[in-house]
Amino acid sequence: MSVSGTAEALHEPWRSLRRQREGTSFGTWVFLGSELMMFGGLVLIYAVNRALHPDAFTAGGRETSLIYGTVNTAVLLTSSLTMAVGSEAARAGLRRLALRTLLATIALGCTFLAVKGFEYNEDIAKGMIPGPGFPLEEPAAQIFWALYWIMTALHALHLTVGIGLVSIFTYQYWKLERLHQSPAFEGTALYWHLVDIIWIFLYPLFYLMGRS
Amino acid sequence: MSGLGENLPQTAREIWRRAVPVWAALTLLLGLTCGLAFVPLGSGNVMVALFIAVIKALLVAVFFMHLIRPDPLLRLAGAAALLWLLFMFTLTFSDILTRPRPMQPGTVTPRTFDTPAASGVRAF
Amino acid sequence: MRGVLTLPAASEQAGVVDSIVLGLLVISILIVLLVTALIVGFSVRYRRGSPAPRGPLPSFARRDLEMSYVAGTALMALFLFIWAAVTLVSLGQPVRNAVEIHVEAKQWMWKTRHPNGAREINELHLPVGEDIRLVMTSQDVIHSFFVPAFRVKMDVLPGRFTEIRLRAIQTGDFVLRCAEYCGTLHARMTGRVVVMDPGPFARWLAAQPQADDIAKEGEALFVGFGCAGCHTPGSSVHAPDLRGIYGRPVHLSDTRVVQADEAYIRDSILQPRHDIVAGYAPIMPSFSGLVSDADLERLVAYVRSLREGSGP
Amino acid sequence: MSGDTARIERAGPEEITPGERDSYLTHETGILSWLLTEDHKRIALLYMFGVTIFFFIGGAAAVVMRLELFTPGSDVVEPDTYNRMFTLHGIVMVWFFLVPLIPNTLGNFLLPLMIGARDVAFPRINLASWYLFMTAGMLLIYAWIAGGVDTGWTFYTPYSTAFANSHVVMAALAVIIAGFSSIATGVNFIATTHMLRAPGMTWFRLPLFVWAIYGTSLVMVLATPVLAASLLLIAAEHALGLPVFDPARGGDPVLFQHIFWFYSHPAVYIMILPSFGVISEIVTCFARRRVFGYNFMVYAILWIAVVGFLVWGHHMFVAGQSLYASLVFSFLSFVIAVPSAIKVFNWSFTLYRGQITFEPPMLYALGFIGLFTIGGLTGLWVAAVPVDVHVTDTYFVVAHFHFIMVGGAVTAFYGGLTFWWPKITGRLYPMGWARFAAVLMFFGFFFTFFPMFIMGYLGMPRRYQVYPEEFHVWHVMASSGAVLLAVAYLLPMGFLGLSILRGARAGDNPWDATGLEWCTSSPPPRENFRTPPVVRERPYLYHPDAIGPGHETREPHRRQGQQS
Repeated sequence: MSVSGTAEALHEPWRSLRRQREGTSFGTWVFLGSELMMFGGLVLIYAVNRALHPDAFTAGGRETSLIYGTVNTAVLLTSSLTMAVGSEAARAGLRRLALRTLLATIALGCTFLAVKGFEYNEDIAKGMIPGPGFPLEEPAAQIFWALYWIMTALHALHLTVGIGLVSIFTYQYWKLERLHQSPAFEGTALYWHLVDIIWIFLYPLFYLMGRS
Repeated sequence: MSGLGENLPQTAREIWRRAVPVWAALTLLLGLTCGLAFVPLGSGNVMVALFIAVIKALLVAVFFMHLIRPDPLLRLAGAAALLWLLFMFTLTFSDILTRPRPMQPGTVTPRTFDTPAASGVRAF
Repeated sequence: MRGVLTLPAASEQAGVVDSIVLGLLVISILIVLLVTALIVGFSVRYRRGSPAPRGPLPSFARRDLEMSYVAGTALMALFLFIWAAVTLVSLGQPVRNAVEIHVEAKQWMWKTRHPNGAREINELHLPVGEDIRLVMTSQDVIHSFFVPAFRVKMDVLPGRFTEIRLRAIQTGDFVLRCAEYCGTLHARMTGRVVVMDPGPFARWLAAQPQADDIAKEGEALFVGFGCAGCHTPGSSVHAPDLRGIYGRPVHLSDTRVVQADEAYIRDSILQPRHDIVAGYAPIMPSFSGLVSDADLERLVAYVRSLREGSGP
Repeated sequence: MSGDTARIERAGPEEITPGERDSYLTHETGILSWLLTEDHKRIALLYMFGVTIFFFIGGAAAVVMRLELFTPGSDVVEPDTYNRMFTLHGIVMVWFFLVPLIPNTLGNFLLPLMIGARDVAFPRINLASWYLFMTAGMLLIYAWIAGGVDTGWTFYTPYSTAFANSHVVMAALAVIIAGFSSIATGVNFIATTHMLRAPGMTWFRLPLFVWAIYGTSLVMVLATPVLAASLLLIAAEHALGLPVFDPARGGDPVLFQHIFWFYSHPAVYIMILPSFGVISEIVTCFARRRVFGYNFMVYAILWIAVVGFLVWGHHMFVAGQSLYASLVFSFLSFVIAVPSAIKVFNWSFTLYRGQITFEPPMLYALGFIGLFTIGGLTGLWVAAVPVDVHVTDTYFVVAHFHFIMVGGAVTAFYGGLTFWWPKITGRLYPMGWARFAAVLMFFGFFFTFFPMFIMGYLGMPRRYQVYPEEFHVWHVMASSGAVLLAVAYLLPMGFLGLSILRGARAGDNPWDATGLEWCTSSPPPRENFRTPPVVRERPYLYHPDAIGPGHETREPHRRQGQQS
């Protein structure tokens, strides 16, 4: 690790790379807090409606695809593992390991989206779109499904952004345009883990209701 | 040079050794929560599922997101959002749970809306 | 131009609200005067070049001063809160035997209905001195029932009931406005509230055409929806007898006792599993989503009309 | 020690050397050097350009409204047009003018300068946030040209989801994007304040403006995402028919109001907290006094930033909220009166035994204190539930929040602008005109909005295009006052603009203020400080510790930073 590498990774207005890394981590955390509030607001809507219409929500929850949901949870948890290893490896300067795990992360993220696509397809085939002709009798089950679509889609959007970020940084790293000291890896990893945490909560809310 | 200094793992082996047990625990918990969902516990099902979700989230936050490192600033940022979520939930539910029943939504069906699309046949 | 600064206080709470307002006005004026005096006074006295002595701050102008206005503001706020809250709670006490009048809002008109079925549009006749309970719902968007002379306002929402309790203390015509933005003609969604003496009011009420005796219509629905199948005495299904139920306390299976008012009857039709009467099985299906608001009112009116020994 | 010696002593070589050649304004030239700049000072000016455009758009909508309301009948525009106008006015003024007004212009410019940093923590994100803001603005303008939005800025469902046949989705999207711009700014400022303070700049040596911006950022970061969530649901329900709030299916429109106000009430503090900071800087400088009760001022800012999140339900006393919740929210709303009182009284006592001069910023600041006091006191009225039941959704509330947001935030912005204009441009403006504009703004504002309290109490509801004859006189007063107010707002744009061309050189520290931003040249160089400053003092040391300022002479005050 050359001194010049350190200098190149250092950007205005920071005075030291260490401070810059701390700053990036902290800034990302603050942003993640913000993201948490957004999903928190949606979970609040879910919680209130569930409190008002427990039976309808149980009935609605029975119709989601548990298999797809569980597989996707496993995929995402694994991607968090590769992401964590990838960012640590980059920090330690282990280029091969970092590139491999980051690529694996991208692949797992895409797998998640693909499985999600199959799942959406099945949901649509079952007619689980709120509106006239909705298959469930309880009116409030449509609220459950409306929230299902909005929250999972918003999560998928976040994951897509995550895949984009990891792809860009991995490419730059591979092309030697981005140094391994760059704080971007740590920042992206934090974001990726937050997207994972959000899914960890969406999973019981949408897939585990009304199974017993 | 080092990043944040304090005994961070530097070899591939060490990095994997720190991360894989967390992942294993997460996967185990996933299996557990999925299985428990089929055990009839009444309202306990939700509690159990959410409790496991909290543990999983903590695992990710503490180990993958490095909250285990002694940096009070990061913990503060994480805790702030949780505290504010608490504000939001508590005060909203202070309304929802204390309304008299006629003031809850769904008491009457507004006339000009389309009849809700219940596929069932009218029972009479 | 009518009186520029006059707003009649035509309901019981109007006076109460006005007295709080007066209190707030006095406090506000005093504080504004104090702040103005401080700012103008200091600005003049300590303008640049004035001979006023400067030097260090006197000992009282330290933490003590800050603490005193923190404490002062806090106490004032607490006092105002308690005053307002006590007033609010006392105004919100339910009253027995209030006349229940239904208000239905839609873009952009008010419809009202008296207990005997008399209907009005954009008008509401009230007897002076009687407790009134307005039970309100909307057919479309959120409106707000606002009678400035009564100092009452309450949003009228679709899908639920909200209510206003009031007692008019002054006869006359008062304006009714929609206070929640509801679309194109929001500003024209106005009406009038006519408060009359009991005698003239009774005459007015009796003179109204009651073409639709809603309890009668409710009876047809009672049969049509299949309620009669179970709730008739002698039915093979074990269901509560509804005769004379209105206004009586009902014992529920979870040991609660509730008053069988309109809201209870309505709930029992829409969400029968919430309040199971002691000794009965939770077998009644929900009619939520099947009964329109208007039909629901007719059904409730019918159940109200059932006396002991009459009816089904 | 006489003032003249003090002046000479301060005039080190620093003050003479820098020409404007290497200031941030001139070290690069060309339009691209502005559009791709990562310099917080230039981004601040970009934001100033943006908010000025939106100020004109929102102002134009207000002009249409005041014209229509000049007479009781409907004679200028159709009802639908009127509804679109107040919606436009609300959306533009809240999200595209007031929210970014002080934080993104003055805050962006001054925060790094005041803490002695070279730039904000993430300069590129700072630029990106401006682009997000402008994109959102374009979307909104597009929605407006395509036919407008008629939901009111509050987007209440079910009107916005099922009944409004206007460009709700586009407008909601614009607001969501503007929200993300706001979040980016907030994250940036929080990270900057935490990570980039100059050596010696401890938390309790921060100028109050920095504290205020920090508190504001906290609110931006924690509240804005919830707005995004609520408007996302509205857009989904309107465009895709996903019925989260549909009453016909058991949805709860009041729940929307809860999460909407969870953002939109704290948003009021996004607008007013930075003003507190601006006023504290100005009052101390022109009273030549240390701020009275620095610690309490800081606690008050933090108190407001936190408790501001707990009071949103006072917008919903008549919305169908439970009695219990109304009582809780009423109590918490009264609690927030205390820090506001601390602010007002501490400013007043800062004047005590000072050496006061009445430069234009000071006139704006004194006007602010008066208007904010009235706005804050009427806040007590609307926190008292029985009174609020009567006055909510009437012009009383309109007057109340305009006193806070316009009488407060906009007045403070003009005060701040005239205070830091010499630093931003290096030029002085005609003081006489500026004093006239400040006084005119105070009276114009008063005549515009004070009558609204009265007609609101008499029962004039908000958002009415036509109204009964009895309110005519009040509306005429308001409309006439609005003319004065418009002049008072346009005038500074004129003389400030002219000052860039013909104003006298300002010098580095025309007001003899103590903050770090006055240590560097005017306008500052690209890197803010030619040598990194070191801080050894608390802020506002306008006079020696135990002694107040003298009668005539400017005291030997101590600046916060020294450039080694």
